[in-house]
Amino acid sequence: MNKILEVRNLGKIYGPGCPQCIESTGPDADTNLCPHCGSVVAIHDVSFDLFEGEILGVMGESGSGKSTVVKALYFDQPPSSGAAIFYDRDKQYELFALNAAQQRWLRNHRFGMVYQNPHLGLNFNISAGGNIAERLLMSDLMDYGAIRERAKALLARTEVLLSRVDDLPKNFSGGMQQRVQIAKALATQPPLLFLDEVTTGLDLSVQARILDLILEIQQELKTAMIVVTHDLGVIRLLAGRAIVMKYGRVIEAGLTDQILEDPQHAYTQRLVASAL
Amino acid sequence: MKVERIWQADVQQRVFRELLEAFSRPGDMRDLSTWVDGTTAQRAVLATLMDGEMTLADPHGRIMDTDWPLLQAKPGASEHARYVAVDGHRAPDFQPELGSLESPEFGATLLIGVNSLGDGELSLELVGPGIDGQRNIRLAGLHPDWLTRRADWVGSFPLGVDLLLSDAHRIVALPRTTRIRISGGAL
Amino acid sequence: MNAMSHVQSGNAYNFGFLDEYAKKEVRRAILKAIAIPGYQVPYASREMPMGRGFGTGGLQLTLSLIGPDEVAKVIDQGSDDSVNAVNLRQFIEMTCPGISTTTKTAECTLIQSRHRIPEQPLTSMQIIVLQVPYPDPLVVVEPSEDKRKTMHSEADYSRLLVKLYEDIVKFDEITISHRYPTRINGHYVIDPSPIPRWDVPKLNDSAAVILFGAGREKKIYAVPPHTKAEPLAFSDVPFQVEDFRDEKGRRRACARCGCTDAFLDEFVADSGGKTWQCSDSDWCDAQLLPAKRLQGEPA
Amino acid sequence: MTPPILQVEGYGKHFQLHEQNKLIPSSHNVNFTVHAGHLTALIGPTGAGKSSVLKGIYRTYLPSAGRILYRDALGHEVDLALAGEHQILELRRREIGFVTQFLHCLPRQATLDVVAQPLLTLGVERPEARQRAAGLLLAMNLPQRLWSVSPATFSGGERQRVNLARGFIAKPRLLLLDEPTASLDPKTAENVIGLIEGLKAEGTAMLAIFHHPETTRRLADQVVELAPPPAVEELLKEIA
Amino acid sequence: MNLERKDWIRALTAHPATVLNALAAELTAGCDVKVKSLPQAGLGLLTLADGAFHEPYYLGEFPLSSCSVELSLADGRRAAGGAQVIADDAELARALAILDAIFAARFPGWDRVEMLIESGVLRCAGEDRRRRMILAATRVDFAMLNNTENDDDES
Amino acid sequence: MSYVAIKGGGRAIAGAAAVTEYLRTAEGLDNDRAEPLEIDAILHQLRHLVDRVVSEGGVYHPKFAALAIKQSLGDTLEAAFALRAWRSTRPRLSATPPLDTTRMRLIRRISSAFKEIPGGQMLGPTPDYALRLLRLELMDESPDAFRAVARAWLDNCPDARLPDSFPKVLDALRAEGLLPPVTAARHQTAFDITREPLVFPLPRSAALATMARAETGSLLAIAYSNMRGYGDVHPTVAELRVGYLPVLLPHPVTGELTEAGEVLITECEVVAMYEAEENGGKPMFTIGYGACFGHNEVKAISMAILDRALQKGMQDGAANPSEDPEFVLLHVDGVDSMGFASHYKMPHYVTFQSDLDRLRTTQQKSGEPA
Repeated sequence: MNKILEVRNLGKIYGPGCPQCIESTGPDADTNLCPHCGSVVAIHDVSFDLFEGEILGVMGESGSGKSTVVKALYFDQPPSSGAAIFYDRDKQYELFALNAAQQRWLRNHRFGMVYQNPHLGLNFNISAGGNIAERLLMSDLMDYGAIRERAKALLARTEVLLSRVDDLPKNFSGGMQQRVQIAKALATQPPLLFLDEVTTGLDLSVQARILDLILEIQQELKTAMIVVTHDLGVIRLLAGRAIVMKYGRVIEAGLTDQILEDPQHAYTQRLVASAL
Repeated sequence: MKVERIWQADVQQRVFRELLEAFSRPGDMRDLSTWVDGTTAQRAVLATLMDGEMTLADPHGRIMDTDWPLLQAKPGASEHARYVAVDGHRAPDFQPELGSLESPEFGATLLIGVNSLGDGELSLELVGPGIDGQRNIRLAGLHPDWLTRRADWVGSFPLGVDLLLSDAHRIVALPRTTRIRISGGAL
Repeated sequence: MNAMSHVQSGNAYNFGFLDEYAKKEVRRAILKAIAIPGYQVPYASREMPMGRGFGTGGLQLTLSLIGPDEVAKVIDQGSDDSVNAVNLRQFIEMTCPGISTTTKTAECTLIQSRHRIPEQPLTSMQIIVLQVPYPDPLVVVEPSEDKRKTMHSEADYSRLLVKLYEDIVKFDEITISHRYPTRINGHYVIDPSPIPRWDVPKLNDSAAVILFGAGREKKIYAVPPHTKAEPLAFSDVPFQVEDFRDEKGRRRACARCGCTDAFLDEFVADSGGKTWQCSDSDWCDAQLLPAKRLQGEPA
Repeated sequence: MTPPILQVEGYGKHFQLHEQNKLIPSSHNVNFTVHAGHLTALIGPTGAGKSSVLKGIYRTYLPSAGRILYRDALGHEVDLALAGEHQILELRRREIGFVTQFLHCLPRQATLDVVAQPLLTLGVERPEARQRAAGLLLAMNLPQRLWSVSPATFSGGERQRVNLARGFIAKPRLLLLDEPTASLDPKTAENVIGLIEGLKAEGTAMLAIFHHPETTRRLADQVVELAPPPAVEELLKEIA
Repeated sequence: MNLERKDWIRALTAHPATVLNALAAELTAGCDVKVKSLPQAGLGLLTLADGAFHEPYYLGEFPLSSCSVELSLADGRRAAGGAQVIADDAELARALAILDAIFAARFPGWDRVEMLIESGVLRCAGEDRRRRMILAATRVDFAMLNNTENDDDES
Repeated sequence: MSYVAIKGGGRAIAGAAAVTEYLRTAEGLDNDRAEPLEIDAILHQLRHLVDRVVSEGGVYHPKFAALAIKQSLGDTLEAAFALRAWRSTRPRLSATPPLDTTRMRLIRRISSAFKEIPGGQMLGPTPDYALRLLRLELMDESPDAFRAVARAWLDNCPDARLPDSFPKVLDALRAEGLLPPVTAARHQTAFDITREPLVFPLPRSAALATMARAETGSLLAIAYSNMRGYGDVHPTVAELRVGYLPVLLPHPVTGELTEAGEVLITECEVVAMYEAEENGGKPMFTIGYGACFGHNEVKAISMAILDRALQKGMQDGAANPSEDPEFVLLHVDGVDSMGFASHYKMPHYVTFQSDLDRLRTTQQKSGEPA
C-alpha cells in the first residue's frame, strides 16, 4: 500500500496569537481559547498519514478541531503552521506551498469534499446535473453528451432518481442533497475524498444508506477518505483507523476497533463509555 | 529653452507605438533611431513610460543623475520595482517582482541593455501569442542566465516578468507569454 | 512635467484631450494587457466629456494611441454614420488636429468601434479598439468584483461553463447572443464586448492588435495578434454564429449590395415587411461597386 | 516440524480505567504456539482472559506485556504486539481472520455481500465472490430466502452463521475463533465442525475458544489452559 | 505693517485680478523678470485629516495656479517671489509672484504693493466680520432657554 | 419598430444641439426683455445648486460649476459631469498637506449630542426650522427691495465677540475615553481615486474620497437603508459644521505654508452605539465621518453614516448592502451611473439582432417535438 497523504504538525490559530497560546490551551487546559490573547487554537500539532484506498476517521466533539483539519487540507481555511504532502501517482505536492491556482487545480481534479451543510458543497442555483457538470467542466471535459451521461451515471450510482437530474437541489430532501454532493465530489474520480459530518442531522435510515454508499464507493474506486464525525457508529462502520481529537490536539490514534474496545486515553474511555 | 525630443509628447507617442508593436509581436525588432536623436533606446523608453506614479530600479547605475528628476519615477529596489533597468552583460542577481495571481500586472518590466539586436552569437526561437508560427532572433551581449532565470520567473502564468531588450536604438520585447528556445545549442 | 504637452495654438485642449500623465497610465496598462492576454488591467479611467457607456474607455485608449499621422475610423453598430460614431469622430478630430479620418476600413491605421469588428479582414498595420460596457464575463454568475478577481486569478470559470451547460439543458441551445465569453491563449476568459457572435472568430489569430477599453468599469485588456481566442462551447454543441437563413434555409442577402457573407441588420418597413442589409456600411459600399458594375450600372 | 505460525510469549493484558482510577487484569503470562493445519484451543475458567488473548492477537486490544510472533506468508516474523497499524490492517485483509460472536456490518448490505466482503477486498470479482459466499451459506444451512437481506434482523444463530461464513471465505492463514458454535443448532454445529476440519486440512492454523468441551476434544490438536490473572495488588507489584 | 509673508496672497487676492495684473505689469517695467517655474494653471488636491480618526484623505480638487519668478534690477539686486493661488489663471499667479518678490525685497514700488495688501486685509476682515455676525445672530443660548422654558411653545 | 439604423447621424447630432440651444434661448422669442442667466446670479442665488455641483464634480470651482449649471439647463448630473470632464484636461500641480478643519471660518455649527458645547451652537443659514410654505411674495420681487434686504440685515446685526476657532466635540469625547483612540496615522498616504483604480479591499481614505464626490441622492439612498433597518443604527450627530477652510500650500520661495485661497465645506461626525472591542478591550462608541465641498448637510451626514457602516463591514464582513464597500463605492458615482443609464438610449441594433437570432432559434427548437 502506498501513502497518499502525509500531514505533519498542522496548526491553526484564529486570532492574533501569542507566545502562550499553545501552553495555555488543549485537553489539559480544558479549553481551546487562549486566556492571554483570546485566540482560538483550533488545531495544534496534528500529524497523520493516509494510505491509498484507506478510510481514516477523525473523531471528537464539537470544538475539537476535527473539521478544521479537513478544511485546511481542502484549502477552505489555510492553516497557520504545518505541512502536508499529497502523493499523486508519480508526483508529489507540498499542499500549503502551492499558489491559489495550483490549489484550485488539486481541488478540482484530485480532491473531493462532502460537507455536513449541503449549501457549502452544492450550488443551489443550478441543477443537480449542473452541479456535477461543474466539476467535470473544470477538469476540461467539454463534451456535453459525455458530461450529461456521466452526471446521470453518478446520480444513478448514488441512487438519485434520474428524472430529477435537472431539478434544483433546494427542492431535494436532506439525504438526497448529500447524495448529490457525493456524486459531485466523485465526478472526477478523485483519489482523495474528505467527508465532514456527512450524515449528521439525517434520519437514521437515511444515514445508513449514505454510509453504505460511501463504503461501496470506497471498495469500488479505492478512494482514500478522511471521515470527520462525532458519531462512533459511523467511525466503526467506515474507518479502519481513527484519530481522536480534543481541544485541537490529537489525543489518541489507532485501529478503530482497538480505540472503541480498548481506548487508552481517559477522554476516549469516557467518550466510548457514554456511547455504549 | 531647448527640450530634448524624448521628453516631448509627440515623440513619446511615437515611441509608445513602437513599444506597442514590440510587445504585440514578440521578437519583432523595432528601430527607434528616427525618434531618439542620438540618445539610447532605453532612455527614450523610460522617458515614455515613467512618471511620478511608477517605481524604477537602477541596480547597475544606468540612469543619469540628471534624468531622475525628469523621469519623476520613485527609485525602488530591484526586487519590488515595477520597472527595472539593467545591463544585460551582467548575470541577474535578484528576483524581480512577479506579480500576484490577482494582480499579475504588477510583474515587473525589465529593460535590458544588450550589445546588439539582429545579429550576434545568441540565436533564439520564439513561439507564443503575437507570433505567427515561429520567429527567430539573433542578439549579442546578453548573459545567458537571464534566459534561464526568466524561464523560472514566467513558469507559472499569469505570474511573470516582461522583458524589453534594447541596443543603441532598437528594441525587442519578450513578454511573459513567449516561449523561448535557444537554437543551435549556443549555450 | 516630464512630457511637454503639445497644446496646439488656437486649441484650448492638449492634443488628444487627455493630459500626458493620463496617457502614460493608459499606455502602461496597454503594454501589460498585451503581455497578459485577456487579463483585465485596472486603470484610473478619466472622465471624458461624453457619458460613461458611450465609449469613454475606448476613447481613452484611442487618445493614448493616436498620433498626428494617424488615419482613424470610428464605427458604431458597423456604421460610420451612426450618431455615436459621428459624435466620437468629431471629438477626436477636434482634439487631435492634423489626424485624418476615413470611413474605409482598408485605409485606416486605427479603428475605434462599438459592437462590431469590420467584415474586411484587418491587417498587421492596424489596431482596433473596442468599447466595452462590461469587461467581465463572470458578472453573469458573480456580482462581486472582488470575488470575480479571485475567480480569474485561479482560472476558475466553472460557474460560467455550467451556465452554458444549463442553457443547453433548458433550451437545447447556448442562448448567449452577444458578449460571447471567449478564452484567450488558453487561460483568461474575456467578455469580447457586445460584438455579435459573428465577429468572435475574428478575434482568433488576428493580424491586427485588438484592444478593449471599459471606461466606467476602469479596465483595459487585449488580444494580441496571432493569439488563440476560443469561444466557450462543447465539442458536441459547437459555437455557432448568427443564422441568416430564411424559412427555406437560404442565406439572406443584403438588400442593398446583395452580399451573402456579412452580418445583416433587420429592417422593418412601414408596410410591416422585412428587409436585411449589411451592418458594416463600409463593407456594403465596397460590395456595391462591383455589384453595380456587374449590372452594367455606372459605379 | 515446521516453525509455528504464531508464537505467543508472556502475553499479558490489563485495562487502566482512568475515570475510576482502576486497573483491571485480563490475561497474564500466556504462552503457546499455533501451527499450520493445527487447531490450538484455549480453555480455562470464565475470567481467565481467553477472549482477551484472541483480541490481543488481532490487536483489537493493545497487549500490555509479551510478544506475539507471527510468521507471515513470505516467512517474515512480525511481533503483532508492536506492528504498525497499516501492517496489521494488511494482515487482517490477507492472512488473519477473526470470527467473533458479534457481527458488525453495514446496515443495508445483503447477507451474500457481507459474506463475500473479504474476497472483494482481495480483488476477487463480485460474481465469483458471491458464488463462493453462496456455497458457504448453503453449507451453514442458512435459508436461501435470507441471503439477499441484511443480517441486521437475524436471530443469534443466523448471525453466527453469517459471521462464520465471512471468516472462512477468504481462507486465512490464521483464523481466530471465539465460540463459533455457541448458538448453533446441533445440525449446523456439526456442519461448522466439518468446515473447520476442512480448513485445517487445507493448512489453516486456528486458535479457538469453544463453548463445549466436546467440541474442543474433537477439533483441538493442542489445548492451552489459562489460569485467571493475579489480583490487582500483585499485578501492580509486577508492573512496578 | 507687520503682516507675515504667508498672509500676503490672501490679502492681495481680495482685489480683482485685473488690478493685480496691472500693478505687476507696471512695476516690472524697469526690471528683468526671469520665470523660475513656468506659470501653470492646473489642479491641486485638497488633503484633509478626517475628524474621526485623523487619517489623511482627499476631499477633492481645486483649480490651482502657480508661478515663481526672480526679478533683477539694473543695479544687480535680485528678488525671488512666488505664488500658489486657487484660481484657473496662470497670469494671475505670475502677477502675484512678482508682487511677492517686489514687496519682500522692497524693490521700487513696494509701497504700492503694501497699500494693496493693507486694503486687502481690511476687505478680508470685513468678510470675516460678516461671517461672525451670521454665527452670532443664530447662536442658541441654552441658558436663556432654560430660564424661559414656559415661553417656548416646543412641547 | 425602432431598431432601424439612423443614417445621416451627423446631421441629427448637430440638429439636436441646435434644438437644445433653441429651447435655452426661446424665452427671447416673445419677450424683448429676456436676458441670459448671469453666472453671478447662479453663483449667489442658487448657491446650493452650485455647492452640489462642485462636490459631485469633485473640483471646487464655483464659477465653472455655475457655468456648467447654465449650459446644462440646471441638470446637476450633467453639470457635475462637465466639471469632471474639465478636470481630465488639467495637470495635477500639487497636493496640500493634511489640513486641520478646526481652522475653518464657520458659518454654522451644531451638535445634537450635547445641549451646550464649548464655543456654542450656531444655527447659521439653515432651512431646518423653516416652514415649507411657498413664499409667493418672491414671485415678483422688486430688484430694489432685493438689494435692500442684505444691507438692512448687516446694519441691524450687532458685532459679536466670538472665538476664531472652535474645538471639536469629538475630541472631548475621545479625551474621556469614549472613542477608539487615534492610532498614529493608520494610513500614511491617502488613496488618490483620480489616479488609482478602485481595487478591493480598499483603505478607508479611498472610501472617504469616493463618497466625498458621490452623487448626493445615491449616497442618501444607501445611507437611508442603513438608518431604516438594513443596519438599524441610530447615530447621533456629534458635530456638524459649515464654513470656509483656508487652503494652505508651501510658499514657492520660503516653503512656509501660505493661504492660497479658501473653500466652503460641510463636515459631519456621527457617534453610534458602542460595541465591545475585540481582544478584551473596553467597549467604545463607533464613529463615522463625512465631508464635502460646498454646503450640503444631507450629503455629509449620509457619508458619515456610511463611513461608520463601511468600517463595520470591513472589519466583520458586510451584514447588509450599506456595509459592503464594493456595493457602496461602486454605485454612488453620479458620472458613472448616469452615463450608464444614458447609454441604453444608444443604438444596440447589432446586439439586438443577435438576441433575435437566439430567441428565434430556441423558440423554434422548443416547438419541435423532443
